Amino acid sequence: MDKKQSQFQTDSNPKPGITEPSSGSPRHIEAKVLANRRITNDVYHLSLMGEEIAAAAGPGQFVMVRVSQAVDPLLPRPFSIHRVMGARFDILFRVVGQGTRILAKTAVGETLAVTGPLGRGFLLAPGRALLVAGGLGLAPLFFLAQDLINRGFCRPDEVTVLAGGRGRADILCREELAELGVRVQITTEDGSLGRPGLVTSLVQEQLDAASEPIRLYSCGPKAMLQAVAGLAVAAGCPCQVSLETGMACGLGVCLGCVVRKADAPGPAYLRVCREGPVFDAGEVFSS
Amino acid sequence: MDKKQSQFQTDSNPKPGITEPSSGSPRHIEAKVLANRRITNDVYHLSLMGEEIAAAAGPGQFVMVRVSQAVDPLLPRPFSIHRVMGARFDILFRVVGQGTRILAKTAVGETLAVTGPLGRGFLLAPGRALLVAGGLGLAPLFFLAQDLINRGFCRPDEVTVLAGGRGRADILCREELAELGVRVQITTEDGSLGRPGLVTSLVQEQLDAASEPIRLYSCGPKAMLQAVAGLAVAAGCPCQVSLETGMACGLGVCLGCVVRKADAPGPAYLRVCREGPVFDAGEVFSS
Amino acid sequence: MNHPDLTVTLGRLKLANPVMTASGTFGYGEEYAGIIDINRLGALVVKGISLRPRPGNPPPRIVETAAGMLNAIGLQNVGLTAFIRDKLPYLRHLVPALVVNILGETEDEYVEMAAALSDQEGVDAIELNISCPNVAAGGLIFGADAEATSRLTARVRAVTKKTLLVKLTPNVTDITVMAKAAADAGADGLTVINTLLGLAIDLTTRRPRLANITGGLSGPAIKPVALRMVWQVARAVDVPVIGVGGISTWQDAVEFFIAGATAIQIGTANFFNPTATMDVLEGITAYLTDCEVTKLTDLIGTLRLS
Amino acid sequence: MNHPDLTVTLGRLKLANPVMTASGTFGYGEEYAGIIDINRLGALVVKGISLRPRPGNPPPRIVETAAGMLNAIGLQNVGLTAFIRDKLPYLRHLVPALVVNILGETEDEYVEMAAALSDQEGVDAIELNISCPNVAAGGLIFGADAEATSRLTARVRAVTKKTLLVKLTPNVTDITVMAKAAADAGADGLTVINTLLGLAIDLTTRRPRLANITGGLSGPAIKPVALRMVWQVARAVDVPVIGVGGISTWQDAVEFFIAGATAIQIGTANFFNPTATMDVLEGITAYLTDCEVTKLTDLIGTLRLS
Ligand SMILES: Cc1cc2nc3c(=O)[nH]c(=O)nc-3n(C[C@H](O)[C@H](O)[C@H](O)COP(=O)(O)OP(=O)(O)OC[C@H]3O[C@@H](n4cnc5c(N)ncnc54)[C@H](O)[C@@H]3O)c2cc1C
Ligand SMILES: Cc1cc2nc3c(=O)[nH]c(=O)nc-3n(C[C@H](O)[C@H](O)[C@H](O)COP(=O)(O)OP(=O)(O)OC[C@H]3O[C@@H](n4cnc5c(N)ncnc54)[C@H](O)[C@@H]3O)c2cc1C
Ligand SMILES: Cc1cc2nc3c(=O)[nH]c(=O)nc-3n(C[C@H](O)[C@H](O)[C@H](O)COP(=O)(O)O)c2cc1C
Ligand SMILES: Cc1cc2nc3c(=O)[nH]c(=O)nc-3n(C[C@H](O)[C@H](O)[C@H](O)COP(=O)(O)O)c2cc1C
Ligand code: FES
Ligand code: FES
Repeated sequence: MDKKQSQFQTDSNPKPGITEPSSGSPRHIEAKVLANRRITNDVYHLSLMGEEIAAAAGPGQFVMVRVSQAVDPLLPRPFSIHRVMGARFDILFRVVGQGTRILAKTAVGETLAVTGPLGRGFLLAPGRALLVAGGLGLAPLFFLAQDLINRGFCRPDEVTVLAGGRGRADILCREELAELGVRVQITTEDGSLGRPGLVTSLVQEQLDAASEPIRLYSCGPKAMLQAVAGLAVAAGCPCQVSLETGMACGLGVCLGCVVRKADAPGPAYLRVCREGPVFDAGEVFSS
Repeated sequence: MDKKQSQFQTDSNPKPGITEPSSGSPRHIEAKVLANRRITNDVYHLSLMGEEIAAAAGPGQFVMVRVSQAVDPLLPRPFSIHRVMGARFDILFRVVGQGTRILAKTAVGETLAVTGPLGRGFLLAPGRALLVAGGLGLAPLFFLAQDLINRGFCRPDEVTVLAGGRGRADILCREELAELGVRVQITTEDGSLGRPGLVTSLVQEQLDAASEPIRLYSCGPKAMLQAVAGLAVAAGCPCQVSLETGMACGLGVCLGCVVRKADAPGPAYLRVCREGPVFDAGEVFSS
Repeated sequence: MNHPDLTVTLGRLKLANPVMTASGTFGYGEEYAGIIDINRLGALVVKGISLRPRPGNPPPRIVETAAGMLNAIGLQNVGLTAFIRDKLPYLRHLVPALVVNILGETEDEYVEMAAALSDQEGVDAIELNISCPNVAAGGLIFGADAEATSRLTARVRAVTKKTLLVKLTPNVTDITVMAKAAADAGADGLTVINTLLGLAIDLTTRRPRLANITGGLSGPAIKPVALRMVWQVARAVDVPVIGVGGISTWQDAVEFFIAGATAIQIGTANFFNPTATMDVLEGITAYLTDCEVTKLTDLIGTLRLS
Repeated sequence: MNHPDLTVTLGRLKLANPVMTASGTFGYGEEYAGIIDINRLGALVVKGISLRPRPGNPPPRIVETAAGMLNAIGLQNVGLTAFIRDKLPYLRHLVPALVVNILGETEDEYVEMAAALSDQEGVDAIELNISCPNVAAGGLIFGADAEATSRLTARVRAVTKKTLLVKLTPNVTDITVMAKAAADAGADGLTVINTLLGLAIDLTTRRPRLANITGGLSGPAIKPVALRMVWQVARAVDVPVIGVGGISTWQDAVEFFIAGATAIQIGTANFFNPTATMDVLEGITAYLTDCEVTKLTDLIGTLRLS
């Protein structure tokens, strides 16, 4: 943990630089709801006003959102930052339980208590980028694609987004990605859009076809991340993965969100909210 | 308790008859919100759809409303039935805490879990009626005035409503009362509407001026009820009062809502949700 | 799959299903008659009865807390004689098993009540409340003392052939000690748990918010504590355990079965969801059907630890 | 009225105000630096330290419950040596009093840690955690045994002149027995309470939702129990009591003062409201001003019982 922190000197630079993931000092604000739109059957696009958070946020970072003032549900919910526009920042969320059900009912003009930006985001680096998204994993990867281009790490045609989902409704942000000009390939398990099957088959193809080294950035279900990491390692490509675990504080103090550190001699744990949520695949998946 | 129940045979007749307060078997329904309108700074008028409840409700009875599906706040909130129109029933509520704050945000089209009608309402009787309301106490008394007239107990001019409040905003339903054609007199503590002072001064005047016996029906803060009851006793007039206490079940099972029975030899308690909320003044205020 | 078999057995008493009401939260059943079909319950546990009528504590008697409530009713009840005379005739003809919860101020009172109830047709089980935190004399003292629990249980056992349940208090260091004491002394089942002792204060008056000062905490807030104790007790004794404490959904109930409960009681949830018992019953049925568990008893105590 | 006097005294330690953080819920303070001005706290209690570094329990370590949460962190910490070397230099220069929470697997370990911390400048108090439910060896066993509590407190007392706080577990029949044992053995103050032992089960896997099986229940759900215990302990001992358990608003804090707490700790509330400590501090100040109470100490233990 300490080693990792010093390696990246994360706390001194609140903006993602050439090689550093974002990790500034988080803020706690009352953020006004600017929009809360249902974009698919169970996914919502929420826009919040919050200059302090928007200005400091980097791709892969997240916010903790308290969904109501009641103490049931008690804990705030973590959501990846999906995009920032000036003083505004957006998240995409799927309604899966009590908290997201309440969030879906939040009206424009209400305020939500939000803490962020939190965690270590993606480490941006120049060169060809392969962004592998499972379902809502696209939320932070869209932000990443945008930043890779806007900050001059990649030309649009150097960024390939592979988006997988169960069905057509799971493939989000297609228009926004098209506007960015990045290459997009889609798989769905039911074949309702793009190629039928799992996104990992596309990953293998991309790796096979690559003539130059390629960087992988991935966000999605754990099984998918593990598979992607395995393919990347086999191909000798660097791979970052963004993990999800249950969180209480999001700030690194409760030690509740840990994952086992891979290949450590004894048991050792990394906080997903602090050392992550984005990890180098090798930190969390043993090879 | 047992004595009282047998005296009125309450459970056998779900509709208020000539001399019986309402007390049918309550229903538990998911009631659709038809309207939820702010009528003063902190008072809302909520209309709910619920034929089972509307059809059985009598003036003075109440409903328990669960304000959210979360368990904070845990307990449903009691509100007097303010009026019924066909399959619809209304309540008036003031925002005073967490539960009513949530209720105020409930949107048209949502459903609320409601149990009712509950408790023993007013005992309707023919002859001159003096309805004494403090603040929101007017909510059930409006229903009572309507029923006294519609069921032929009183001519409109036999019903006098005395409405007291702190200021002009506390005097509710003026138009509705005017439509009923009943006599209305108003007091406000700050003198912003009607006569300055407390509603009890008007009660005394009415009692003094009465040539025939007059029945009092009162709902409002406890201190007011006690004062009204005292005046009624002194004048030899029957007086019913509607009480409020904290409630958990509203159904008579938790024994949490009790008030001390007046003039009993030892301590004895009456359930406000079951033996009340409307009591003969002598049952709960010692003389 | 066919409808799963929901029957469970407490001593010699067979219940059609494991859903019971918790004492003091369901009156004498009648109150819920228009809202649910009470005959679908597995068992009905009535409000605690004492030998003599009790007026109960002065108000305020209840306070809402975060996901819970405190109560200090003080066992207001009509007394044993009036119960047998006025309430039992109605209760006797209901389908659910009838459990009478009793609380004495002395051992002798418990024994006297149990003996009197033993003669009563329609009483299926006696639940000894040795854990009520709101009665000055009796109550808690028995439940926090293993020897007293043992002696009391044995004495009551000696006077009744009815199914005998002992209801334990959570306000102890090690509930398994009390559980073993009661089981060894002849209890047919253990009800786990009664309320946790709590306090709330009114800032304006600087007085306790309950006239009785302290009260018993119930509701969803205490569920994790109740579930832990049910699990501990179920591992420690051979008699069936009835889980109670914060159960308000079928998911809660299933957690208790997995932890080792043979049946469950629903208390505070009746207040905020009067159809809670039926919702839980239907949910359990659907869950078993979905998981292709043909008998509820196959679910009991199946917590996987490794 | 002037700004009310919020100072309180624990042993020889004077705090600028009574708002403390609860161990394990505020890290080492730094984490909150951008969110609140931690120098406005009365005291900062750091995450429990053990003699040797501990990796902690495997995940999952936390579960949300109704108005509460269960945790079984397993005391993940860097160990005493690294704490003194890496954390203390930063902590030492903060304005709030610094309380170091320690947990040993044996009496000797507690004593060794207390002795080592006694030499450290900047450490204002030691809080003995004799109540952690999540560590197999040590922990709970001390806290549920009056004699062990007494002996441990006395031995630690003998090696340190720092303010000595003993943190009690609620998982006992009578907390006042443990409180008296600790106070009589030389504790300068008692922290009341640690978490209640609880369990949660995953229906899909039929496994406990915590890898450690059981965990400690904290948050608003437990407030009534904590408040009751603070009231009981404050009446039973002469040393100051620090109230903790479910405090998330200034109203909660004021209830604890009225019940007899000299100071309060905020734990789980930091997670769902990172500004909770400051909100409580401001609320207490406003309340005292409104009630025209010039000194916080005039509020302490003012519960009216008649
Ligand atoms: C760093 C991070 C970033 C995230 N970003 C996003 C995002 O951008 N968009 C989004 O929709 N969600 C995101 N999540 C997941 C999101 O936090 C959960 O879906 C949300 O907390 C669920 O809250 P709830 O109250 O609706 O569901 P709950 O009632 O808490 O849970 C409902 C069901 O979902 C499961 N669940 C809850 N949390 C998680 C989780 N973290 N992972 C997997 N299953 C879970 C529960 O086990 C349960 O079965 C993120 C999580 C983390 C840790
Ligand atoms: C039979 C009955 C009929 C009622 N009818 C109406 C009605 O028609 N319209 C209406 O607005 N309200 C009515 N009430 C009162 C209403 O139930 C409460 O205002 C409501 O429960 C408050 O909920 P809350 O969560 O907003 O406030 P809480 O957070 O529960 O309480 C906020 C503040 O209000 C106080 N409070 C809570 N309940 C009561 C009460 N019953 N009496 C006095 N003070 C209380 C609390 O002590 C606290 O100070 C009635 C109550 C009863 C018992
Ligand atoms: C208002 C109220 C009254 C109660 N009365 C009794 C009683 O008379 N006898 C008894 O053994 N338990 C009594 N209890 C305890 C419940 O039966 C149950 O054990 C406890 O409330 C925990 O379950 P719950 O969280 O589902 O309510 C009472 C509980 C409440 C809330
Ligand atoms: C995640 C977490 C970690 C904790 N770690 C410790 C600890 O290391 N030492 C300790 O004495 N108490 C620990 N506690 C207990 C708290 O300090 C506090 O006593 C308890 O949570 C009750 O207060 P609360 O309801 O305000 O959280 C921890 C609590 C939580 C929630
Ligand atoms: S969520 Fe608390 S340490 Fe990560
Ligand atoms: S509210 Fe439960 S008995 Fe009246």
